[in-house]
This record gives sequence, structure tokens and C-alpha cells, in this order.
Amino acid sequence: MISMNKVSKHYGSFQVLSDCSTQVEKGEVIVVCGPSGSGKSTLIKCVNGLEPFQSGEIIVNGVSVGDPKTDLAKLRSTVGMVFQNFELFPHMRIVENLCIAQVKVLGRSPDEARAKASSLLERVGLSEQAGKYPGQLSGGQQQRVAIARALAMDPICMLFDEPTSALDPEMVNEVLDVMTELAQEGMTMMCVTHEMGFAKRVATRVIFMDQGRIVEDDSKDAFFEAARSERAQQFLAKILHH
Amino acid sequence: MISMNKVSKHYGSFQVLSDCSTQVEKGEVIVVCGPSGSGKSTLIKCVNGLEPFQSGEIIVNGVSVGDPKTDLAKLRSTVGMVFQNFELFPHMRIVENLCIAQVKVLGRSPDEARAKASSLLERVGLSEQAGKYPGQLSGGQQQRVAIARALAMDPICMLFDEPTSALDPEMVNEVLDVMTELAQEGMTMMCVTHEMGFAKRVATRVIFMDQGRIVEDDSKDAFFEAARSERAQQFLAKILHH
Amino acid sequence: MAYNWNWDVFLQPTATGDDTYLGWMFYGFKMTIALSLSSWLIALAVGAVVGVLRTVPNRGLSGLATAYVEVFRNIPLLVQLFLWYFVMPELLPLAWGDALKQTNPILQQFFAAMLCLALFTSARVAEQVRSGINSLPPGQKNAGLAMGFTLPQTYRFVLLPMAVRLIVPPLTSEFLNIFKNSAVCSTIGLLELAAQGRQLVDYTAQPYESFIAVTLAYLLINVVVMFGMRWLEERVRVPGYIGGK
Amino acid sequence: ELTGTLKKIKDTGVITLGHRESSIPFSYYDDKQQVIGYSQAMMLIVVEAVKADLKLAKLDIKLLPVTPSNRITLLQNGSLDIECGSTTNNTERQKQVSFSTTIFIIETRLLTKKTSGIKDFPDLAGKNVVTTAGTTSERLLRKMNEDKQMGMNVISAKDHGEAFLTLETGRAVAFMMDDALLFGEMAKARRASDWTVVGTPQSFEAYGCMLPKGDPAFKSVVDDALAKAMKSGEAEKIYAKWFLQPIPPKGLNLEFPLSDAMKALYKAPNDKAYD
Amino acid sequence: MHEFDWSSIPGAWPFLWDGMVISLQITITAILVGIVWGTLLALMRLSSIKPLAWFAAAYVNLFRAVPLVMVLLWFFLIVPTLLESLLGLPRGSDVRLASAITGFALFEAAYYSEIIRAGIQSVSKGQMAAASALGMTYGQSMRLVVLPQAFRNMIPLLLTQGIILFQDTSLVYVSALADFFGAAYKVGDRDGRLVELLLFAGAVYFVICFSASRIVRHYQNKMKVA
Ligand SMILES: Nc1ncnc2c1ncn2[C@@H]1O[C@H](COP(=O)(O)OP(=O)(O)OP(=O)(O)O)[C@@H](O)[C@H]1O
Ligand SMILES: Nc1ncnc2c1ncn2[C@@H]1O[C@H](COP(=O)(O)OP(=O)(O)OP(=O)(O)O)[C@@H](O)[C@H]1O
Ligand SMILES: [Mg+2]
Ligand SMILES: [Mg+2]
Repeated sequence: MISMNKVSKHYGSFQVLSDCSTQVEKGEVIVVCGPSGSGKSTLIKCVNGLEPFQSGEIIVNGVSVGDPKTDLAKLRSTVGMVFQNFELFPHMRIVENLCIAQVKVLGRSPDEARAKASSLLERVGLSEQAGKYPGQLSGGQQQRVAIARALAMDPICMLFDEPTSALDPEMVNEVLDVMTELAQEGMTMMCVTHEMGFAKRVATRVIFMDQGRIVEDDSKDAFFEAARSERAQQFLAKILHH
Repeated sequence: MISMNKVSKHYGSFQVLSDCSTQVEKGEVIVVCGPSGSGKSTLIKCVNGLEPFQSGEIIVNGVSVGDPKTDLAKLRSTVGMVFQNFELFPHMRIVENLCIAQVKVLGRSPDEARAKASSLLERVGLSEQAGKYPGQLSGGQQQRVAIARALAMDPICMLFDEPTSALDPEMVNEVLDVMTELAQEGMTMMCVTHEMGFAKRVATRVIFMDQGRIVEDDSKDAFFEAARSERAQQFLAKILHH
Repeated sequence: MAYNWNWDVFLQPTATGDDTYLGWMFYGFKMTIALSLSSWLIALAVGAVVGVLRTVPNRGLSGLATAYVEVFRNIPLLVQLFLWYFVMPELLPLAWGDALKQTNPILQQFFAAMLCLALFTSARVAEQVRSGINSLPPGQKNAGLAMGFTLPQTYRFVLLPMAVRLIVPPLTSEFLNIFKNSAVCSTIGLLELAAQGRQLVDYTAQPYESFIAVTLAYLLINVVVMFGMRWLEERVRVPGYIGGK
Repeated sequence: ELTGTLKKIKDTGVITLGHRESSIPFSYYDDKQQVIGYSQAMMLIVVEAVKADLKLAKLDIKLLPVTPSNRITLLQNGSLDIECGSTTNNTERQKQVSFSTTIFIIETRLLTKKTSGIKDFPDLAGKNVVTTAGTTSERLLRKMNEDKQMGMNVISAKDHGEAFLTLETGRAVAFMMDDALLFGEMAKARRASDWTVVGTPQSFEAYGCMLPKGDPAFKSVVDDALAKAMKSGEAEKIYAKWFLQPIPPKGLNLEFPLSDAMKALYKAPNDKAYD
Repeated sequence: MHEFDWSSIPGAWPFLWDGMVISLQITITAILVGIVWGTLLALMRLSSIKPLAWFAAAYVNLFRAVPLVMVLLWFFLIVPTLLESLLGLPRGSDVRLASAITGFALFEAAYYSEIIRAGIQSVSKGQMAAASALGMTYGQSMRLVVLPQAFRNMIPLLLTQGIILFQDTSLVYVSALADFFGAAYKVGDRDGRLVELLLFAGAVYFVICFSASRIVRHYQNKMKVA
């Protein structure tokens, strides 16, 4: 479904991604982790063309992302994305946040869009908040709306960039629960996250990045039981012990 | 050393603190936890008079904080405080951050202040960074500087307000390590934090707050083994399970 | 101070006998309002386009927009006014210039002043629009794109609605500035409020009355605009957002 | 016992003169930024007289440029002791300031291009005509337009220079102003020979020096000095210098002969306003 | 098209230069005085002492409501007279420069105070709390911690306002003071070359203001990195 082949990217002389290659099959859940600044966000943004890259190739569902002839907007409408800071549109009500792209991009009728929105809000447990504005919700609620918003486009896969790291500790689980459910329903997912509990529960594979390189790309068990690289071991030690 | 007696505070009709009472003895390490908005930060800021309160009494080292005749600046110089967002002074070098209050508030000579600063930077493992500006350090390093800055005033006790919650997961431990060491050396501490590992390791007592009230005020073991209130149990469940 | 105060001067017929001095002031007041409002509408439209262009990834377009802003920002309004009124017709092809000059002079003055004020202000509006867009979290643009919006759609549905709300307060002061700057237009002979005030001094030699009246009129405009914009600010406020309820 | 302006001048040893910046040939800057012109010369005669009258060994002169819109205010608020430029003496202004003996008498006429075909005021109907804001010409022109329904578009320029620019660039077909000033503007033109002054004079106007109101002692010193200069023939020499000989900045000769009204004035100096 | 004749510019250099000196003199004095007075106004506006806050708010709003041209006229024609009659001062003769500088400084202070107030508010509340927690008094916290940061954040805006101020000096024509624009206009008027001199003045202003804004931009970028 997603295939990356020797993707490299640099800002000036600074190498953000070096020769990153990996494959994601339909239904897989990939967790991407690694130290701050290692290029996780950049990698995941390359998948739907939010960040351009200089060399290599990314194919999503048979379409080459880097190809200048690709209709990126169309590609992106089939890939859901959830951001660290939710990025709901603050001037629209929750239900409008869910409907706007359905109507304007997919061309659904407002009624159809509303029906879809309601069922998704139901699913993330927020039917009651439909008429509110994002600023009136807690962080955890906002992130659940953001997930619902992405799902409203009927994406073929979902990208998550640290979806829980801006949340109060209490609210982390309500978001992880939604994600877990999604994974169990067979959604293809790439998640940048440090929630190792989540990784242990649902990941099929874990990718560990350092300094722009994919250092480990293992099955979950292999990674947690015996990460090969020293860097990954150090990282795990730091992140797990407290 | 710190004694609170029926402290209440409200913004307009909104009650932020209701009848909070507790005692902190010399050498004790108190961890304060509770859901977001429960008044933890407010409680701790009342201790050194950063937040005024409407009724009740707080005595720190024999001085009443709420008394209008108290010289608050003097009181605060004897109580160290560390903030969630570090709050280093970005326009000053690290060493200047450590010296300025020593010179301007305590009236130490610049040389004396510098000597003190060096030894504290040594202690938090940052001697090399003395000449840099805060913006050039990582979050974990900045927070360690902030702790050193507070210690430079030779405080009789230290207050921490979520010192690790703005940090990347990798950096949490380097700060917790410094705090653990401090606790083990016998510093009197009040820490708002959700790091339950830290609490288990060094706390003498845990205070659990909810909706402006101190709901639990137990010894560490009592709290973790059998929190009495349902609210605290729920909270622990949410925060520990992932 | 030996001064003959004479507030009745406003009720006296003017030297040319066609009106009272109060009527003159009122004419000037209307001229100021008409000039400022029409310039403001143009400035908003042009400024919004230029401001958006400054933030687009296309280097050519954003360079062009930047050049526009720099030119109109870095020449004093007074100089620009003279350039529009006196110099521009000389730079046009002869026939056009002559045709332009034969039109009604009041219209010439009005349009030169309007164009000048509008473009001068549009550069400032463009800067506000740009800073409004740039002050949105960068993730907003990404979020819009990630939903499958095209770039223009992202601007239309995501970035501009918020940016416009954010810049209402700074735009208020630009809006006020346009009224104040319109006072400069009297230098090309346009009979707006300040000019009528000065005429009154010329004709009646009662400077203090005239100054006080003109100053009060500007204060009045100011108060009305401030209340209007504050009302607008309330109207567009987003619930739950910073500064919102 | 001295009072008012004279006392102030005596006490401070300073006299402040108001002048114009581009009223050629009455009061304007030459290319070294010195103030020169007919009115300026007359004003310096007054200064000498004041100095003699106060028996001062030394009298400092301060010069302050004024515009049509601020000259009265500046005189009223005491910033100026005297203003000589091209200020018309009329009854309205007399309410706020007082005027010295008339120093010049002009007629209001039209400056136009020789090829324009404009011969007199009726030719202006339906055309764009420029004049300078705040002048008596502006009033006359607007009134004429109103009374005779001529359908002119009257442009009021900020100053004479701007008015002439309006004429020169073809925005207006004629510039109505005091004839002497029109000759002065011609002197600045690119090609002075293209221009001509035409039309039946619409009014006579008397230029005077403006003095603070209600200071008869000062006024009499000023008036005496001016009258003396006129009767002694000194004034006529000054006239010749500025109106019949080449003058800065371009060395043009205005060739503006002494009118009958001026001759009469020099014979019998007075401070009469013409309206 | 117009035939241009630039010949009067070289001869007028000294006069134009004098004009530029006056423009700069007004700009620089008004910036310095404006910033000092503006800072005081900003502190008053933020102070908890109500009358001070009201005074500052009224001052700022009044000055921001009136066109600069009117302010300059007031300060040129009316305020000196009032002061002299109130204080019984002898009549100074040429108050044009002094009144222009005063008018500008007081007017700009209103704008600067708004910039500085925003600067103070842009410093996070936590900084003030951190300074207080170290035992600093309100004065010390302001002086040592908040104001230095506020100024640093606001330097680009302060400089930009300075550039606007420099442009606005052309408005002193109301008092016939020959600043750079006035000088250019007068030369053009005298020689019948207004169009050329106006174009020239426009070009000079553009070069100066554009260079200055480049410097501001450069500074801004440097700060972003630091
Ligand atoms: N526009 C840019 N210009 C220059 N460098 C950039 C830019 N954007 C990102 N970088 C750099 O690229 C590197 C990778 O960034 P990225 O955001 O992908 O890291 P990350 O692994 O997501 O880190 P974090 O955990 O902090 O989110 C970082 O060192 C960052 O400083
Ligand atoms: N200035 C203020 N005006 C009104 N309400 C306030 C103000 N400051 C804080 N509050 C409210 O007081 C309550 C307690 O705030 P406090 O910051 O102490 O909570 P907390 O327990 O530290 O939460 P967190 O974990 O999010 O930091 C919150 O509901 C907050 O909204
Ligand atoms: Mg990232
Ligand atoms: Mg808190």
C-alpha cells in the first residue's frame, strides 16, 4: 500500500532524511519512534506529499507522490492525517469541521456529509459536542474529533504524528483507545508516537529512526525483546524506565 | 516548615481552592497530583505568594504569606520554584541566569555569585553550557539550569510545578534524576507532577486534588496501595495503565 | 491673549455667499468620509490579494507582491500624492494625459487622492494580512492540505477566515489611519475636512474656532469607527478561541 | 513710555519678520536661500526706522517664513512682529490684525498661454480655471462663477507654484491672480515667452504689511517710515529694481510699468482697503 | 510626454542637505523622546493604579484620533502661545523646529507606548512569576527581566515605526519648515521644476526607507535564529 524507496531530503546542507526505505502492507500498523529531531514527522509528511523530498520514490496505492504530474490534493484526500496539535479549524463548529472537506473535496451533498459526520462523532463518543467550537473542547476531545474528521474522508490509510504528546496525561488514553479500535478494525496506519504501551498492543512493526535514517525496522516482538542497534536500546531504556 | 490552614481562593464565583489544609515538615517530599484544572498549580503558587488567596492562612518558616505586612520578595527569595516551562531569562546567558538574583536580591558580590553558579552547574552536569543562551539548550538541559538557578538562592525548600511535562520523553529522566538526588539529600520539596515513578521512589506523602479540594493526603504507600477516594482510584487507573 | 472668540462664525454666510461656513465644514466632512471609505474598500481588496500572494510558495508571485509592498510603504504619502496628481499624467502618453486633465478637476483630485490613499494603505493592509496568515499555527495549512484541499481552497476555507479574524484589531488602526491620512489630500486642493478648516481660517481669520471644530470632527469619526470595529470584533469572535468567550 | 511691540523689540533687541517663500517678486528665496523682493526691501526700510526710533545700536533680525494659511495666526499669537509679503488689506482681516500703509496696489487678472485664445474672463465659461487657495482672487472667481452661471471648474491650488504647475501642465486654461504675481510666476516658467497676462482687471487690491492689532505706536512708526520712503522716491527706486530690471533666479525682466494707482499711492500714501 | 530638466538639483544640494538634516534631527529626537515617554505611558497603562492607567489610555487614544497634520498645527500655532501666556515666557521667535519636534515626540509616544505595551504583554506571564519567585521586586522584575525582552521582541516594530516617522516628517510643511521634502518642493517651486524635484524626493525617500527596512528585516532574521 505504501512503499518508500531510498527517500532523501535535505534543507540546504542539513540532511533530514537519508535513504529511507520501507513497505507498509494493507492492514498493517506501523509505529515510528526515535529521538526528537530524528526526522519522524518529516518522514510521515513525505508520505502524503506535505513535505517535498529531493530523491527517492514513494508510492501510495500505486501513485507516485514525488511525481510532479500527480494530483496531490486527490492523493491526500485518500490518506487521513492526524496532527500533534489537532489542527481543527477553530472558526468552524465540530460538525462543520467534519463536513467541509467531504462537501468541497469529495463533492458529497451536505446531507450525506452530515450523516457521515454524525455517525463518526457517535463512534468517537462525541455526538453531544457536534455544535460546539473546537476551543470549547478539551484536548483529548479535540484529538478524537480530528481522527473522526480524517475518517470522514473514507481514507485508505491513516497517518498519525504524535497524536497524544500535546495532551494532559489523563486524556492520553481516550485517544489511544480510539486508535486501538481503529487498528483492530484493520485500518492501515503509520503512527509516530512514544506510547510504547500502544505499540506493544497493536503494532505489527516498529520503525526506529535516528538522525534521518531508519535504523531499525522490525516486527514488534523483535524490537521490544532485542532491539539490534545500541541507539535504539538506549532510547528504549530512557523512555521506558520512569 | 510549610503549614496551610483552610486556604480558599476564587476567581469571581469560580472556586479554585476550597479549604485546603496540609503540613510539610523539614526534609519531606510531597507529590501533588490530580486532574487538570484541579488547582494544583494554584495551590503551589499560593505557598510563595505568587497567587493571592482570599481566606485561610499559610505559614512558611514562621512567616505568614497572606499578611499584607510580609515582605513577599524576601520570603520568595528563600523558597525555590521551578516552572513547567523552565522560564529561564532568554536574554541572559546561563551563568547570568544563575547570578542575577544572587547579586540583585541577596546582595552577593559578582565573584561570589559566579563561584556558586559554577558549582551548581557542575552539580547538574552543565558546566560546559555556562556561556550559552537558554535558547541554545535542549528542554531537559534548560530545566536542569532552572533547578540550579533556584538552588543558587540557598532556598530552605523547593516548589516544582510539573517540571517534566513540557519535555520530550527522552529528557524526562535527566530532570527526574536531579530531583531525586535533591530529595535524597534532604531538601524539603513540594512537587506537582504526574510522574508516578518518581513519586514511588522518593515521595514521603502524596496529595491528590480534585476540583480545588485536597481529596487525599496520604503517605506514599497508603496512596498507591489503597487510595481511599474513588476519584483518585479512577485517576490512577487512567494515568498508569498505558 | 488678545483674541476675539467668535463661535457664530460658523453660521455666517461665506464670502462667496453660497453657503454658511458650517455648510463648508459639513461639505469637507462628507468629502473626508467619501474619500476615506472608498479608499478603504479598494485598499482592503488590493491588500488582501497582495497579502495572500506574499505568503504563497511561488517565488515569482511572492516577489512581485513584496516589491509592491516595498514601493508603497517606503515613499511618504505626501510625496505619493504629488506623484499621482502632478507627475502621473505627465508620464502617460500625451493624448491620455490631456484627456485626463480635461475632466472635472474635483473628480481628478478626488480620484488621484483616492488612488493614492488606497494603494498606500493597501500595502499596509497586505502586511497585516500576511502577518495574520503567518501567525496561524503552521499545522493549519498542513491540516487543510492533508484533507485534500487544494492550496487556494486551503486559503479560502482554512487560513483566511482565521487570519481575517486575527487582524481585525490591527486593521482598526489602519482604518483610522486612512481618515487621518486623508487630511494630507488637501495639499492637492481637495476640499476635505482639514482643507475646509484652513479655508475658514483664510476667509474669517478665526483660526482657533476652526481648529477646534476640525479636531472635534476627527475625534467623532474616530469614536464611531472604534465602536464599529469593536462591534465587528465581537461579531466574528470564535467561541473558545483566545480572546473569545 | 513704550508699550506693545516696540517695547518688546526694545527689550529683546530682536525683531521677527514674516516673509513669503515664493511670492515673486515681492518676497521669495533666491538661489542662495536669501529672502529678497520688493516687500522684503520695504520691510527692511521699516526695520531701519524702528531701530532709529528706539535708538538701538543693534537690532537682530529673525526671519520666519509664512504661508497664506498661517500668517494671520502667527501674527496674532505674537510669533511675528510684522509681515510684509503679498497680503491683501481687507476689512475682514482688519478684525484680527491691523495693516500698515499700503505698499503695493495690484489688479487681479489672468495668466494664460498665448495660444490659448483666452482674451478675457467671459472666455473662461465652461473651462478649468486655477487660482490659489485662500486668496481674494479665489473668492472673486467663485463669486463670478456663481453670479454669472459660467460653469467654470475652479481649482484651488495650495500655493502659487502649485497653481502655476496646474496651468503649465494643461489642467487649467488660465490662472487668476494678482497681476504682479502672475508676472512673477511667468519669470519661473520654462519658456516665459509662451505666457501672457490678459483680461479686464476684476479688482484693485492693496497690499500692506500686517501688524499686531491695537498697537498704534508701532503702526505709526511703520507708516511714517513707509510714507517717507514713498515720498522721497526711494520706493520708486525699489520698484524699478524689482519690476523693471532683471531679477533672480533667472534674470528675467518683468517689465511691469508703474501703474497710475501706484503713482497716486506714492504721492499720497494711505492704508485704505479696497473692499 | 513631459520633458524633464534635472539641472536645478545639483545647485540646490546644500539646501536639500540642510533639509535632510532637519528631517533626521526631528526623526531621531522624536524616536528617542517618544520611546522613553512611550515606555512610561505603557507602564502607566498596565499599572494597577487606576488614575494613571486612565490618564495613559486617554492620552494614547487622543493622540491616535487626531491627524498628525492637525497635531503639528496645534503645536505650531496654539500650544506655544498657551505655554508662553501661562508661564509668562518671552516670545521666542522661531519655534518651528522646536514645535515640530515636540509635536512629533508627543504624537509618536502614543504609538510607541502601544508597541511597548504589546511587547510587555508578549513576554510570558511565567517570566514575571519566575522573577518574583527569585525574590525580585516588581521594579527589578520589570527592569531586569521583562523590559529587556519586551524591547528585544519589539525592536523591529519600533524601527518600522521610526521609518514611518521619518516619512511623516514631510508633513512639517504646515509650518513652512524646510525639511527634506519641503526643501525639494521649494527648490522645485522656485525654479519651476516641481515635477522633477518631486520625483527626485520620492526616489531619495524610497532609497532611505527601503534600506532601513532591509536592515530591520536583517535584524529580525538574526533574532529568529538566536
Ligand atoms: N523548515 C526546516 N528548515 C530546516 N530544518 C528543518 C526544517 N524543518 C525541520 N527541520 C529539521 O529537520 C529535522 C527533523 O525534523 P522532524 O520534525 O522531522 O523531527 P521529529 O523526529 O519529528 O522530531 P520531534 O520528535 O521533535 O517532533 C530536525 O532536526 C529539524 O530541526
Ligand atoms: N486568572 C484566572 N482566572 C480565572 N480562572 C483561573 C485563572 N487561573 C486559573 N484559573 C482556573 O483555576 C483552576 C485551577 O487552575 P490550576 O492552574 O491551578 O490547575 P492545575 O491543577 O494546575 O491544572 P493543570 O494540570 O492543567 O496545570 C482552573 O480551572 C483554571 O481554569
Ligand atoms: Mg515531530
Ligand atoms: Mg498547572
